[in-house]
Amino acid sequence: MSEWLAGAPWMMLAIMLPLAGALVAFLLPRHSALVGLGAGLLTACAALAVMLQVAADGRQAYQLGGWPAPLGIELVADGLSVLMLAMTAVVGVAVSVYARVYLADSPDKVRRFWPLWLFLWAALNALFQAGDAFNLYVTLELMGLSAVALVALSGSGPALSGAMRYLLVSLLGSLSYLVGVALLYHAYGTLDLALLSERADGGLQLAVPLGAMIAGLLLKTGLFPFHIWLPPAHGSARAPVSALLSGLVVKASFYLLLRLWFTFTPEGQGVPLLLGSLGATAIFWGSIQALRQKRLKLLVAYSTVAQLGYLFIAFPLANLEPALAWGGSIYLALSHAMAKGAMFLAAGSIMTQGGHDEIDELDRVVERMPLTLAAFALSGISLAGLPPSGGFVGKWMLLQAAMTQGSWFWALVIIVGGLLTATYVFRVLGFAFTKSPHEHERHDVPATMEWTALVLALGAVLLGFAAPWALPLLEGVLP
Amino acid sequence: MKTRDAATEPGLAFRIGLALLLFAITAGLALALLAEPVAPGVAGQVEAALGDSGAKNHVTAVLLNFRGYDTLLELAVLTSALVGVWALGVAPDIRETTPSPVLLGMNSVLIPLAPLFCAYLLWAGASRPGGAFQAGAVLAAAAVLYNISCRRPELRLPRAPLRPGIVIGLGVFIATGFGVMGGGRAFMEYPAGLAGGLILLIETAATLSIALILASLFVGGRPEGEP
Amino acid sequence: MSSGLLFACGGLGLLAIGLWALVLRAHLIRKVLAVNVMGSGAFLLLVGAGSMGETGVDPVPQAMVITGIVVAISATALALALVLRLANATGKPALPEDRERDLMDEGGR
Amino acid sequence: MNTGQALDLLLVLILLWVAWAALSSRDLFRCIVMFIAFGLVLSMAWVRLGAPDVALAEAAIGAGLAGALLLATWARLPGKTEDSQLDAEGDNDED
Repeated sequence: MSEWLAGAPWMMLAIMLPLAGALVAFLLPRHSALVGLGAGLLTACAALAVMLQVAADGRQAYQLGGWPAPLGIELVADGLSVLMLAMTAVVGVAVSVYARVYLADSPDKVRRFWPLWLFLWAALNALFQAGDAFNLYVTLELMGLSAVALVALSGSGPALSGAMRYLLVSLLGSLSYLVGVALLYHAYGTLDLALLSERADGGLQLAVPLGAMIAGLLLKTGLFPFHIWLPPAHGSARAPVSALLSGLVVKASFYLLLRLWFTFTPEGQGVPLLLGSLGATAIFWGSIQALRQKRLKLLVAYSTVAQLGYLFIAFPLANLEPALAWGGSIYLALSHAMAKGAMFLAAGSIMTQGGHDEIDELDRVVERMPLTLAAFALSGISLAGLPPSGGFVGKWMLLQAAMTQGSWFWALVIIVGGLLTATYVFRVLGFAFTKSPHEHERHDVPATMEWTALVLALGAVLLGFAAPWALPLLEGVLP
Repeated sequence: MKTRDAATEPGLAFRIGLALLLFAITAGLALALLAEPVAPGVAGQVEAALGDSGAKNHVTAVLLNFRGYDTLLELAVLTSALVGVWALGVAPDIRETTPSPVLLGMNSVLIPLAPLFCAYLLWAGASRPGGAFQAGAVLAAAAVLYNISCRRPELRLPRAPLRPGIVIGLGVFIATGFGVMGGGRAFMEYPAGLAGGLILLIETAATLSIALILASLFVGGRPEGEP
Repeated sequence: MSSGLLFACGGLGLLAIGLWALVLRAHLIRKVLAVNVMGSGAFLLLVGAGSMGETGVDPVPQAMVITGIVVAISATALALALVLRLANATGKPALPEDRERDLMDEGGR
Repeated sequence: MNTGQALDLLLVLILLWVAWAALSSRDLFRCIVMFIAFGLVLSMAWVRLGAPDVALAEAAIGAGLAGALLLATWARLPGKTEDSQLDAEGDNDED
């Protein structure tokens, strides 16, 4: 098995397969769905192969063009990379299957969706395996442009303005990152992250570029108060696109932030405390805004703002309990990707069925779409952090990290945030069980759409059981 | 002059705050820029490996060989932008206007010269300043001028080979990357003797795609009749 | 003062000017111009700072900037296409929150 | 300070001034023209930095094509008068 695995350069294939797929899907517009689905499945296989390689033999590197760093560019995959690759593969396949059916009624949109989504997939896989600071900039831009184009795909006024704002924010974030890269190369003479990690020795020469890069990535991740662009963009895109954006794209910039943090291990408690406080504010602000929304997709989008806040709680806790804090944060990112993906897909099914997504007009949707509602409820369970879901594992680890060092404030934030999450999830469920006084049009929803969302949501719940296998992958990655 | 609505414009306090913030950011960046010591870059390594790269121009060697993967992804960025622009809809109407005689006269000289200049840049790129991106841009500029001067729909960009032409740059890049594998070579590891020829092949295909993509971006949307 | 440092400082100035305009201007074409000026600032910083250390020119920052220029034109083209669609859909080339603001567009003649 | 450095300083100052003009003129058409000029000054800066490859790319893409794109978009914006047209770039009087 491991010989067969070692025989092919899976890391490179996980990037080149979707890229080639995007080209073919663009070249053959009439067969783009078939090409896209095929390339997506192959990509997912390559990503899982990288995961098995890393699980068996530890960190992997691949020299592109045969030039070693710092002259050339190396691909690097460690435990953190492969968890992200696997997350992308699982959510990506589910969204691909869903999108094939969801977009089937508008052949125009199908033709445009697949090349863009495959470009995005290639960018994500390239980002998770990049070992070079400037190469990361290029992957960030490829990811940003294809994501923006996907948002604009819906063509509505709100989607266009959401896409435009998203594009400006995304470009500003990448530029801030690029300024950091320029200063790092100036000071240390290399772009290779591993070499930078050896050479960087603190002081202004490290602090300033790192600050610029982190600020840019916070903007792209949408941490409070940089979240303004997020709900309009995620809420106005087509459902599969929203699932990709909320599930994967914001995780990619968060991943890069963690990668930089682990590479340079900055000292001091001020910045971690600031990030943690912003995270706590995001949890409350996002949850309260989610509670106030009238439209289902906007509620789910604000829920993303809140859940992203959780990922940053790890920063102030990691000083004393790095394994628990970082592990919890990463596990939350994984389970949020699946749960939020499923939730947006379920919301898309509800919208297809009723032609609208007004929450208080859900009109006993439970009778017509029990599977979709089950998917919504299950992903809600994972978001709220109830056992045995992946969200539970992540929050429990963060909670443990907070309790063992007696940080009651952070523990309280985690618990109250979970309660707020449960409240907005139940608000939706409540209206799904009540009859609305108004009549609504009704459309049939293909079973594939309902089942895909349900399977993904089940995955988010069952992810809790995978923790004993997944978490050891992070050994040696965490500082 | 439009009348300014004081309520919607950012106020003086906001501007002062922004100015202070920008000053702080710039000062911070400047401090990092001035800090010592400064490490040498990888110029020395580029120089040492130049002989094996298949290009005499250092920048071309970095772009097409040492860091060719960056360039490959950059072509993907360019292509994805075009796919994104096409996804927004059909090209906006261009108003029928008569271009000025000056422009037409200029174009009759410039447009025939552009392919020549493009070929020179492409060929020169191996040893002197130039290369695929500059050459592609020159060709695209000619197409743009052509587009401006004859604005009748049937005279716009050629239609049939548009899609293949757009993907050929990235396609050849990826195909060459896979093609050289074997004999223990990595993706994009060009065999020493063949590197120069392969780089020229990649650059030629890239020039064509870059020109077509840039010109199509100028059109601002999907040409009518493209699915 | 080496010319590398001088141009790098110029790049910092461009970054500041661009960010100022990006925040304050409402017209989306102006915002796109601002991002492009910021991008040029970052590129100048990259090459300027890269040629401060030793004698001779480092080709790696130059290659990065050529990559960056192509990325910038891609982003600009997508942004401008979006501006046009948005202006056609809503009547104004501005984001919804800026629609009431002074767009400073007087037609040009 | 020798002649080369004086030239560099002058170039940086012009660059900053042109950038400011491109971002603050009340006339959008003028802004775009200034932005094209900015690209040309910048390509001179690349030459001074010993980066002729970048200078070529900047002049062709950064100034030329970006400028053409900007002018085309500007001309296609809704609410433009008939005489504000695309090929104003060929023979315009800069206000």
